[in-house]
Amino acid sequence: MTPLQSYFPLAIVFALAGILAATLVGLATLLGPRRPTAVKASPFECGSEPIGSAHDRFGVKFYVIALLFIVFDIEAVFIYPWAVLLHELSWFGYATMAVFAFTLAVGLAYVWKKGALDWQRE
Amino acid sequence: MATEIDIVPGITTRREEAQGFFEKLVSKGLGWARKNSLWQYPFVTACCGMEYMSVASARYDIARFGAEVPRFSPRQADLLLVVGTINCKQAPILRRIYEQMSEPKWVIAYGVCASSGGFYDNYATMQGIDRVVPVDVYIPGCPPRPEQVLDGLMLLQAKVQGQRHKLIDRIGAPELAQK
Amino acid sequence: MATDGKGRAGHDARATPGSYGVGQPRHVMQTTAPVHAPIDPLDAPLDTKRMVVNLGPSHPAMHGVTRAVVALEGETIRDMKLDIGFLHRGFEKSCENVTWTQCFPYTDRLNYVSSIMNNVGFALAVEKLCKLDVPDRAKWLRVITSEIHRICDHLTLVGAMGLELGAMTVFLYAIEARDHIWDRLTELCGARLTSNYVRIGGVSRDTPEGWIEKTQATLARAAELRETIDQLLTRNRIFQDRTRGTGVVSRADALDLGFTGPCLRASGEPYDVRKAAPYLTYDRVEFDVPVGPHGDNFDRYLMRMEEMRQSDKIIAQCFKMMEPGDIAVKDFRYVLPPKPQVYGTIEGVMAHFKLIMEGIKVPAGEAYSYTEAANGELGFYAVSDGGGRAYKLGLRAPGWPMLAALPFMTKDALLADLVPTFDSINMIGGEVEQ
Amino acid sequence: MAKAVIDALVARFPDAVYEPYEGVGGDDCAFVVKQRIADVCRMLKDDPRLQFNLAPYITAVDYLGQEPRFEVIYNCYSTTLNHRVRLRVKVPEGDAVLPSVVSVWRGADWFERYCFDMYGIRFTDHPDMRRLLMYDEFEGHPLRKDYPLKGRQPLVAEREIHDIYRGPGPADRD
Repeated sequence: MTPLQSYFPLAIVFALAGILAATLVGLATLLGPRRPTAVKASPFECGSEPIGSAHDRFGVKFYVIALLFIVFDIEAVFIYPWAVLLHELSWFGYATMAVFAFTLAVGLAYVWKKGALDWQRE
Repeated sequence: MATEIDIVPGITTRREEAQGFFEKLVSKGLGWARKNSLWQYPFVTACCGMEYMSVASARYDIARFGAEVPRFSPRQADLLLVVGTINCKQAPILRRIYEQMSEPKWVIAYGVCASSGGFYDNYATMQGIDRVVPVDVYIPGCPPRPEQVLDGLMLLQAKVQGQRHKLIDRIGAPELAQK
Repeated sequence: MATDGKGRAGHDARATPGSYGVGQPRHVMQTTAPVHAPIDPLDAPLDTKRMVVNLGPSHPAMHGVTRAVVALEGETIRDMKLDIGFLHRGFEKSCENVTWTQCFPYTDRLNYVSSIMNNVGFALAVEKLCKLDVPDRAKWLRVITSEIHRICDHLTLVGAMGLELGAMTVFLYAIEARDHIWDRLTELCGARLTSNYVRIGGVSRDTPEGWIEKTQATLARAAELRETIDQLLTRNRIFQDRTRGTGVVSRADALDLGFTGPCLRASGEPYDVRKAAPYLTYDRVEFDVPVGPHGDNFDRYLMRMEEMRQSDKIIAQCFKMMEPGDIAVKDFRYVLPPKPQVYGTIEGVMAHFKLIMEGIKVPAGEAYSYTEAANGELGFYAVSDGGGRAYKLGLRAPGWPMLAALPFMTKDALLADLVPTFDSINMIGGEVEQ
Repeated sequence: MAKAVIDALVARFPDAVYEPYEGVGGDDCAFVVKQRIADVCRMLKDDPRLQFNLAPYITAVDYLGQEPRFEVIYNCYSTTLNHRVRLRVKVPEGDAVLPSVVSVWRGADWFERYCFDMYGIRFTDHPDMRRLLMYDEFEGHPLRKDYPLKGRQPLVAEREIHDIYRGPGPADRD
């Protein structure tokens, strides 16, 4: 029972899920009649003429928040495997993670003081 | 924008016109599947909306016929349920939403005002939505009792079951006009 | 100079119907953020273009008949322009072309959630013109059915408010309670929703036997369901966060904007037409009027819940104090004679014929009658030229000034707060757009 | 019951407020000259003896055949002193324009737009004098007595309807 074979049931599950998803989406696209018209392609704005366009400039604060999220999310991802092996790594592992966490904490402090987190600026 | 009334719903022909045995089988199967999952776009405007609330709620449950979830986007709905009075200012809105619904689509005129303008025969009200959209089932009543609505829905299901559903049903894509 | 009714088919379909005036000065949407005083360039907020969103007529949150063109900055609403008229059914013009009694079905469909209240308001206006007093039992029946319909109206509002904030169960409870009540009204008036129960000079039908006991049982069941809704919603954290402190209207603003009814009382002004100018038999029943301190959406919701309890109290007293008697005034210039008289006597036939063919001869004059409908002060301004048809029937819809105040209430609010605010003023398309 | 209100108004504006009378059912009514309605309403709201703080219900009536033809009605109410008054303003068809009272009560905004939309009575210095209910492509004012009841002006090209009784024909021929 090589280590790989023990994962065989998992492969079956993924295969079945894939097939099921493919059939559902496939049947829908295959069987659905197509009558494309210009009006059908225009955006749906509750029945009125669409006004304004979706590609407008919006507040930069959304972009900043997205950036911060990615940085700290990656940090969380790194902590998971570290937490699993913490027992073997013992104090040396703890010290390295502390340094890693500290550098990010400095970044957070800077962002916080700079005011990028508070939402209502003016 | 199609100004002339030439928009004909995708499925109109009767099942008998399906030629081969295989096509008849497909029509029956697809008809059964589409009949039992008619997701409605509730185009609610007036008093019939209160009756629609009762029809969609626990007591006169519309979910027993597969029309459980109201879809508030015409892209995901296949039944346009026009509930209430449509006045002249609402007509272009109704027309546009009907055109933006994806095929296959059917229309129910729910209540007398949607079917024929009701007793509002005046300058403001459009005398029935069949002047702008092709209607499949008219439900009389002002407002119709929930039993009437369920009967109307069953009529539509019988109609859908009796229509010819083709397997691959494509009509050439005119240039998708970039606005 | 009358423009004939010929439609102009070839008009430009691209013109957005109804929102931007043709030829009139346009109310230009403010689409760029106001320029700030020059501060440290690094900190100056970048000039963001506002996103103009179309909360169109066919939208579940806008009850299908209002179009709000909203200018958004991120999530906050900076400017809103309301565009209504998508359910304008020509109520006044229709009522001017039918006899007085035939106006009742039109008044049913004004505030179609509590239709008897419109009937009572209209009947009181015409009776004020005719200087007609209604027998006692008819007054009691009018008060009972009005209060029952007030409960239906508040149940619908609470259900819809819960549904649109995500509480599906509350909606199902409210609609079930309302269905039970509608069964009783079907036995009394013949229709679930559009009752057409009141006539000029009285009511159309007396209570079927056993109706009162059944109604008391139904109202007890509805009260039980209402207490369940109360437990589910009133102390619900999400509901409180969404409604407390949003759509705030101060007392002075509410008066200046023309608020009446539960929304005005939620802002602290104890004005209730049933107490200020008691009509029918409201002076013989005792009930109290809830008044809220903050004037936000949560207070408006609490007003409705409390008013349902008061209506229960009123109906209980009415059932006790109502004695048997005739339900319409005995004057055949206003009320149809009973069938045996119509077939039996010549006067009956003449009275019946004239009433049906020409309508009630309301003496010439103009009168304004005001009653406390579920949403506020419902006023009917009736003008008669002595003929059998109304010369003018103006309607003061209680929801009208509140809808006009929506842009004021949601200024600088979040887009998500627009939903509970729009719900709590309970805009009913039928009465606002007549 | 609000005789004092009318007397106060007549005393304050002897030329503007004329013919006070007691309406049906005890309402107190008076006629007001078209140009002075805004000042009268301002006094109604600000005068401590009157305190008409609730926004009034404004409507219009088309007395076709009478001269002046239109009449604008202001039903005002005071919640603190609990009295009502009805002011009627005669407006000729020639220049159907009168000052707006939006500066006094913000709630009067839509009522005035309704009067313009339905009767064609304009209000000066009104923030947004546009049609309220009808669509902008609508010509004419529907609630005028000389506008046909069935004068439909459809926005969308309507389909031919084969009426069972009247046979095929244009959609709005009746």
